[in-house]
Amino acid sequence: MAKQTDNYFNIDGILATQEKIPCKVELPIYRLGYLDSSSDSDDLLPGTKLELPYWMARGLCSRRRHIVSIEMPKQYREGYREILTADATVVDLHQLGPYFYSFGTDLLNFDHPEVNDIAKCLIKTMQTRIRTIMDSSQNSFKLDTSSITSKLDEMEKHLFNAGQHGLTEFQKWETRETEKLVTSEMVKKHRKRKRIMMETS
Amino acid sequence: MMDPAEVEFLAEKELVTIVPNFAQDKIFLIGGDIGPLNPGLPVQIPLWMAVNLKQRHKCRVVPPDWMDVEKLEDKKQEETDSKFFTPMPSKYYMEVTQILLKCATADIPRADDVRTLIKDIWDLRIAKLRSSIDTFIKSDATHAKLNHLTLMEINTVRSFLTLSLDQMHILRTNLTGGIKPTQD
Amino acid sequence: MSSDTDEMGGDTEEEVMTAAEVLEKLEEAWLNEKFSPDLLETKTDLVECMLEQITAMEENIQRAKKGDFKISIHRMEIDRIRYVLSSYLRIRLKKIEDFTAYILHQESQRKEEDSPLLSPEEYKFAKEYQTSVEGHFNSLALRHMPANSQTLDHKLTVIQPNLDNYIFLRVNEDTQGILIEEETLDTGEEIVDLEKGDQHIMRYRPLAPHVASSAVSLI
Amino acid sequence: MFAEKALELIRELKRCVDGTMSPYNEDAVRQVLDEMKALFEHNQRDVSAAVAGESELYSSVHLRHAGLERNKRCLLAYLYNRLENIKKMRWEFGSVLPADIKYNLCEQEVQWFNKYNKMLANYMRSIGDAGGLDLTQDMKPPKTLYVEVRCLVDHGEFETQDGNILVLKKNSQHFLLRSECEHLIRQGILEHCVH
Repeated sequence: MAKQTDNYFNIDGILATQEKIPCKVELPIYRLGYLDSSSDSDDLLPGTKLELPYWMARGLCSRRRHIVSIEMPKQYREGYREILTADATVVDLHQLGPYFYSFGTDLLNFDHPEVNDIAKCLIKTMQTRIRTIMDSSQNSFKLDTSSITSKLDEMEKHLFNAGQHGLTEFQKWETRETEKLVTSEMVKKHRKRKRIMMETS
Repeated sequence: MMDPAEVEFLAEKELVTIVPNFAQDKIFLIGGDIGPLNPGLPVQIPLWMAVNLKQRHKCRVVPPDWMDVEKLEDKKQEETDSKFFTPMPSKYYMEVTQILLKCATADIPRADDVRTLIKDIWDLRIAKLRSSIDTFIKSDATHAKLNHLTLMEINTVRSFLTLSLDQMHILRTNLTGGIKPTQD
Repeated sequence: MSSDTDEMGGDTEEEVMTAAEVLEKLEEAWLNEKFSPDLLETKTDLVECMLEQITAMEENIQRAKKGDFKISIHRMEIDRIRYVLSSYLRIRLKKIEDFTAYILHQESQRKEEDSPLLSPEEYKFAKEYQTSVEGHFNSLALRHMPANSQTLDHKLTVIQPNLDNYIFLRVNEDTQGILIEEETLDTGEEIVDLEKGDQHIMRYRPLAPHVASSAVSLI
Repeated sequence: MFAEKALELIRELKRCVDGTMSPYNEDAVRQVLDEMKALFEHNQRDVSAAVAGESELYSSVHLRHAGLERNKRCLLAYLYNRLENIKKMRWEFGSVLPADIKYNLCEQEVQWFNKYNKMLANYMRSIGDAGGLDLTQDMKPPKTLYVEVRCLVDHGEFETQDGNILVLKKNSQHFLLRSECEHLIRQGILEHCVH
């Protein structure tokens, strides 16, 4: 298995494969015209351009099938790749798709001339951004980190949380908080919610 | 993945020297024999047991050799001067300090200075660790040697570092063109 | 008060270990299991031996004079060992739940002479667990689906541990020629020698056999 | 678009805060199954026609097939992730679920919880030869044998390991073996007092 999100039951994996890809219909697709909301035609006719989620495009465009042809989504095209190469640290990856790396990796499954450049760009982007993610997750304990985390893609957020968790656990240990046996997190949250519900009802 | 309390649990197996104020025949523990204990005679026992005896006022703790202000000052200097991680006198230096300073402060000369020095050394090493992580990930290297890093140090960055490298590996595999089975 | 079953008898060629050595092995197995992405061979012997030691010690404590100084020390040691045992078995149970189908498949492919992956109790649990989850899918979803969708396609749904996960390790025995990176288009193959006492971070896959043989320990 | 309802189920999971359980969305599940049925029936019609010569219909067949598979993945993922959550609750709350959480499960989920409870208990009982090992205890490395605790609620009588009966009254303080009160602390009945 290549990545965690490829796991059949993985929520992020399902959401990442929902990201849209610009497609052009190559062979007529009869009686499914309603998939193109901009047209009243009963069928999807060759030449029609529409955006389809990755999972759908993948079923129609592969080595065996060319029912549609695809274009790379703009955030992976040369223009954006140049911006990322120039300075990836300032880019809002959350906005470019909350699953920038995962979706980007999925796109490499298509037979497309740009895939090699995209693959290189993904690596470079992560290499450039890792220091900021690490430092902010390690230094900004108790500070407001939302300005940083709001610009992270889902995978980076995961890394950020891992970094911050490592730090907070260590700090809890340093202050001997870990010696205290505590109520399980779920029970605590459940109590709190119940209290709020009782107070507001 | 690993709770610092678990790292401490491992550190509690370290032997420390105590001077008991009571007599006790050999104790046959599952993990090995302890003692005998004689009043006034130094003896080595596991840290977890030393803490228990100390709490019951049954012993005095002899600080480990390295828990000494002058030695720690030298160590701090060495760590500052070196680009690499220097070997620590105990692989559980942080945990042992933390535990002994809590339960046996009076037995440790200049306890406050010891605490500060250990913390300084820790901070120096963690700063080094962070910049080496950055260099490592940027370098395209696929593995690294980490001699002299202690378990507690590793543990503070464990998830972050392993998850980052896992991700880098996936991205690198993309590049070398492994065709994956589709799953949509 | 002494631990009376101080030795664990093995099969013909196995060495006889003291209880202290068994405990050490168990602790090593615990950490390896904690950090390895896949399920390691079951160490049923170690677990059972330590449980027997605990039971025997508890009986000794019952017989000891109340207020004997040693009692609390023995009890503390029992608590510590019980922690390692429970944590070890919990980690295994979690992996069994996460990778049930994969693990049961591995176990069914195992050669007669290989050590079992699961203890008999774990095997029973894995089977029941798999049946219950698939039964649940079936009753709420699969049997209400169109005819050609009613089965689970194991090729798609089996969750496998990611053996390419990175791990930290300490070398116990010099080990030469670990192929850590296969030859690819861009790079040549990469081989490292592991020297006793060194610590490394690398992918788990090429190390799996050396964890099993105790040449390296995961940390 | 295909599989919209199915995606809603997945979004619902993504929104679900740790420690909560959203109500089983029976309605959406039924709609997903209905959509699958419709896709399947259309495909059957088109496949027959395609076999009879209208091979240009295969494009639609492929597309609907992708929709079927997508719906299936989302629906099973919905069930799977809810089971994961239910399982976690077994470890955190114990063998009895709080009523408001149980209320949000469907009947089959309640049955599955009971099954899981039972197989877990059987497994734990079968460890070793001397009555088993409770894996829901010893969740943290032990520090001391005894712990000082304060009751957060009126809990009633409690029998200690050595046979004494204590009354756990709200705000009363006790000195107990860690191993015998860890569960009560985890469930928020006792609070561990550390000085």
